[in-house]
Amino acid sequence: MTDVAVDPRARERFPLGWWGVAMLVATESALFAMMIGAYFYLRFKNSPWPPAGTPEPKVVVPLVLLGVLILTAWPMWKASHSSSPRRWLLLALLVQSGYFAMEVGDFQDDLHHFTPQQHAYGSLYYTLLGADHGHVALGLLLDVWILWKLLFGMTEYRRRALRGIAFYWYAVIVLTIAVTLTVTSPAFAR
Amino acid sequence: MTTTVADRVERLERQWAERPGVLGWLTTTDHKRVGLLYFWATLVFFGAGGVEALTMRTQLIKPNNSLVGPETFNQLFTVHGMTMIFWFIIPMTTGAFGNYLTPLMVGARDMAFPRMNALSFWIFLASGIFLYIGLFGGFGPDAGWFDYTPLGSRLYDPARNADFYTLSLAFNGMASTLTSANLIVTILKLRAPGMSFNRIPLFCFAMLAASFGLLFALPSLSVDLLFLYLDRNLGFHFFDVAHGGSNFLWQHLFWFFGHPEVYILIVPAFGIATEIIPAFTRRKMLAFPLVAIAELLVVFIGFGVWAHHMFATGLPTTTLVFFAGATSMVVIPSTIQVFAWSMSIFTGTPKFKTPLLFIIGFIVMFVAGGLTGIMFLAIPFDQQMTDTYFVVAHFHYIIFGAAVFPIFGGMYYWFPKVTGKLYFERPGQISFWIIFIGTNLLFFPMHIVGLLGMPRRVYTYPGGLGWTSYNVLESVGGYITGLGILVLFANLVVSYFRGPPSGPDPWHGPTLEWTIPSPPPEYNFATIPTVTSAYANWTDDTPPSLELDVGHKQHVSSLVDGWTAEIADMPHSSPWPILLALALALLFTMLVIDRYMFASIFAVVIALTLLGWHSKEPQEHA
Amino acid sequence: MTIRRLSLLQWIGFLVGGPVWFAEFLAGIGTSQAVCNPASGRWGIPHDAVQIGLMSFAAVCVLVALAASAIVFRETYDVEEQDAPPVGRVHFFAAASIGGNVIFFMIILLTGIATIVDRTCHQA
Amino acid sequence: MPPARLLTLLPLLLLATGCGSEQSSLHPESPPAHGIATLWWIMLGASTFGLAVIVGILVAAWFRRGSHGRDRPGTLTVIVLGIVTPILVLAALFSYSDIFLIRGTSPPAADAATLKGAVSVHVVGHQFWWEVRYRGNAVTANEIHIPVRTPVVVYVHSDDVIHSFWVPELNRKIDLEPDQVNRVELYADRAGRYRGQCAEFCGLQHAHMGFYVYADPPAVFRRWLARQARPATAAPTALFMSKCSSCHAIRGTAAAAHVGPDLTHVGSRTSLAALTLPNSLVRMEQWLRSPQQVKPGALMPDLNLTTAQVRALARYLESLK
Repeated sequence: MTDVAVDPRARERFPLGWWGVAMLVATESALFAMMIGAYFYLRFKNSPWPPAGTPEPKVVVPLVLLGVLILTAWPMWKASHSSSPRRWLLLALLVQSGYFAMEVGDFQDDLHHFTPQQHAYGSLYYTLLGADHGHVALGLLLDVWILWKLLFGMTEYRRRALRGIAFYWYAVIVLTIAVTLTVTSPAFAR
Repeated sequence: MTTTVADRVERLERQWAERPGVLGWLTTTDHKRVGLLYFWATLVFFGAGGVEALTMRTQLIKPNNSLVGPETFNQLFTVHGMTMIFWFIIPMTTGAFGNYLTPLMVGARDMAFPRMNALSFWIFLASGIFLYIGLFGGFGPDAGWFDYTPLGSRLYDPARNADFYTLSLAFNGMASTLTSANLIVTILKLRAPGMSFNRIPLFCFAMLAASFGLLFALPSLSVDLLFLYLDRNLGFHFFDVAHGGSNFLWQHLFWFFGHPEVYILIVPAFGIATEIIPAFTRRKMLAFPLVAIAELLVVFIGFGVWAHHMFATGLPTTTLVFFAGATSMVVIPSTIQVFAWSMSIFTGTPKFKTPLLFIIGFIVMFVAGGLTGIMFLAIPFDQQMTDTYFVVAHFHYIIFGAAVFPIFGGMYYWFPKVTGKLYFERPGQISFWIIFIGTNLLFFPMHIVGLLGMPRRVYTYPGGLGWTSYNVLESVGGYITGLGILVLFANLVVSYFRGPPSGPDPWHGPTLEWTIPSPPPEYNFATIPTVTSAYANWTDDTPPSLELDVGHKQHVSSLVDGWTAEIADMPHSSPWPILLALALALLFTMLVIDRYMFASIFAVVIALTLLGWHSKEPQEHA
Repeated sequence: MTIRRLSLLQWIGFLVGGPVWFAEFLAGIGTSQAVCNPASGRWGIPHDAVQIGLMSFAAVCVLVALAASAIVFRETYDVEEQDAPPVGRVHFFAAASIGGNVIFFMIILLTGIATIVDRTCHQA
Repeated sequence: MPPARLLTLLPLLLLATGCGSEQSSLHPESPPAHGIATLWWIMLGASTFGLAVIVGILVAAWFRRGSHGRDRPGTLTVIVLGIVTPILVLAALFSYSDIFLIRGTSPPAADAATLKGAVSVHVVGHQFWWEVRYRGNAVTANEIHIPVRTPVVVYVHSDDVIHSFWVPELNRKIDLEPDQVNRVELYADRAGRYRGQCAEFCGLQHAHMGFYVYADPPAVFRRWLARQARPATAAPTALFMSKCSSCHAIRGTAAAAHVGPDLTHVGSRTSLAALTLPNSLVRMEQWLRSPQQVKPGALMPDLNLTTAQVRALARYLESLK
């Protein structure tokens, strides 16, 4: 076995898995950028926005929930940097699932008032939120998976996976900020 | 502890050996095997696209011809376009050439994510089969490769044709995304020690550019396809003017992907040219930094020209000039490279072997097609000539002349490396001349019929408008081109069985792949080289190199300057990629016949497959 | 100049021009589309004023990046393309960035002038 | 035969002499088309020169292939010919075409003031034919008449998919969008017949969606317009009412549907089915017998008429001059 000294001049030390997640995040961000672009493009063409008969988007609840989600970045960071990540991960998971449950409830509640089949506004509103919630759900699954893995102790592989998952969550938070501000924008500027 | 070279190699052979037989190919994660799988699969699709093209040329050989009806013809030109772009050129350049050569050139033992690499191939293959099942089932996409709404919407395309369009492209897009992510991380992180950014071979810069292009352009297409699928099957209104939607939205989203796509098609060809030219002119590329940045800039600025496909849609001039301006300046990176190539040949010591002939043919065709491309920055001229055969001529000069010629040249150039045999030179040169004459006879008259007013995508045309004779020439040129391609592959096949052994380095090529045996062993490099130049095979100094001979070890370098950052464990062959691709194929099949219940079941299957995929950790493989 | 400072300047030269151009490009299109579409047209956005602002800001940024890469290029003039990092890499990026920034500057200039000179929202 | 009728034959005589019978962007017959054609010839010249330079370098390389001399310098050539020169040329081309030339090819402003008195035509695209409406109630299909040497604004719009309105000899093309009404100016230097065709792929019969633009002397144009505005000369037969009236209109009668072309003066037109067939009694019979054989995929169904019915209908329709 030949042991190779890591070169001290190599300052950037992210593991390959982290770079893989970075690629995913890059392409997903482009995906959301396109949807948000489509949202404002159609808004340029339609007034009133939302169309007559469609309720204004809720503002307070989504923004509060958004704040809660942003806070979960802290336990995720702790989990990916501490030697005993399970506690932190569990905390994050609980809050995130709470957020997810509330949002899904909201989503279904909206569907009672207007549907994506009525107007392009609805189509965009539900597609944007649906895509975002989908990414949150994926994050939750990743949390559960790594938590389950960690029950059998910590390995180098799992430490890297944890870093990747934490990074994914930071990205999800940023995307959620963008999406939430987009769908609530009609309330700020008519 | 000290080990002799012999038993170190012997140990590597043992540790990196692939499973024997078919099972080995189905579960392989070796980038060379995956590359070869890509190569053969894309050739099949190339053949299909070629047959479609020749059928269309035969239909158009005389006015009011009735060989195929409009229904067939529309499917033919749509599927021809989709096949050549998404199932031939992209997978051939990034999938086959990129996969096989990139790790060899940066001094890596595999791609950064070997299993993901295999996955991307199986997804690609499944998506192609999916599309052709649609075509042979009579549901081939038939609204053009850019499938404008409302023609592609449920009202005007009531059958499943457009569903096969959306789903097959979305499916195929996954494969391209995975490959490009893999290539990016490989080039950024798996370089040999000492390979700082200014020492990356230009081919890898091209791969980097193409991969970043795909990574950021494909999402736009995916969103577009998602919107269209929802519109068609769930009654959404993204593209429905009556309900606040817009057909311009489809066009913007499509071309935001579609134009970078065109540059993504040719940039790898630039990369191949920048490898072949030094090898056959015995000189380093002129203006190395400018050529490198040019390859990146072509794709980057390519993101700013999309609406030059929409100059005739009646958008305001104040918007369109942005795209016209970017279109004018996106030419500069190409002119830089054209003069760098031709001046390198001029100031070097050229040996006009077959690969270099194809590159010269490529330069001529690319300049011709590029010059007609420049004309489209003139909005009034574009509005006159768009959607005519003039455009067809332009982009075939670019896509066949500029993208496919270097692919052929690359096949000849790397044939000895992949097979260990030499191809036969004389038939190679003959194949070049037949293809060169054929393509020009095929595509040049299209300029003229375009100027004479012949629109594209017509399944027939009236006589008496002065179009007939040119169409005859085009069809004849088409047959000649087909013949030339047959000669080319016949030559390669015969050479594979009868060719003399080539040895590791028949051309004295500049880059790392020529420092190892041909065909390369599974582990590529017995010892990881330390490089001091982008032309590593030409630097005669023998710097200390790295011995990684226990387990599946891989050198990971720092992002910019290529210092050793860590030694990573690489996974070995795995059955999960092909299983996952299969599950995805079933999922998409359920979507196209809208059985959403079954679709969700297969989604669960996919999740379970992923669990299995990650049940074993790389360390445990060794 | 220290290699650290050179490296910093080199990254400014390499990384500023492109994103600034693309941002200006998207903002310019967004503005003209906002002004020329039925609903958003009523927001009363002053088209030419915004475009002039965008163009001049972007042009200045790109010129700064161009200057940075030019300085680095002169400082490392005698370095060879293939020399060892960091100085070899710094020289490489500086040479490349000069070309890139010139192109970005030209795009910003041409598109900005044209969009201001043209009749706002006139159908092409 | 009244002199007016003779004058309407003038375009056909011009056709006989060959001019204006094509669809070629290289035979411009209007100022904007001339501007574009001139630009084309300029760009062609410059491009030929550019291509010649590259080919010259490569040919020279072939001739000096024997001579050894590794790594001769050439970077300066790359910078001068590869960056400086093209930037100057392209900036010039961009400014000339997209700031100046475009003013001639883009339509006049939309506001009515500039259009007062100007002739305007509304063209609606359908799969796979052109509906042409004039001020007043003149409606026709697949042929547009304009007064010669007079600017005419054409308002284009689509009722179904995207089409593209293109008369290469008179002006650039413009798309027919469901989203918005677009405009293009038609102006003809010389009286004559100009061929146009749908340029945006629009479905099965995209290939057979042509039309003619007739540039007539103003007097002839006015007479033509007046006659087209009149109601039909003959009341529809019962056969027509039962077989055709669910889709086609004949103004001044009970047949008022607007699915297919308005047939009020179909007999006066020179072509059938958007330039698929020349208009004559025989061709009309052929078309009525089996539209789906003549133009497969057209929205006009096979009506399974008896030979007698076909002959009767054709004779009636041809009588609608």
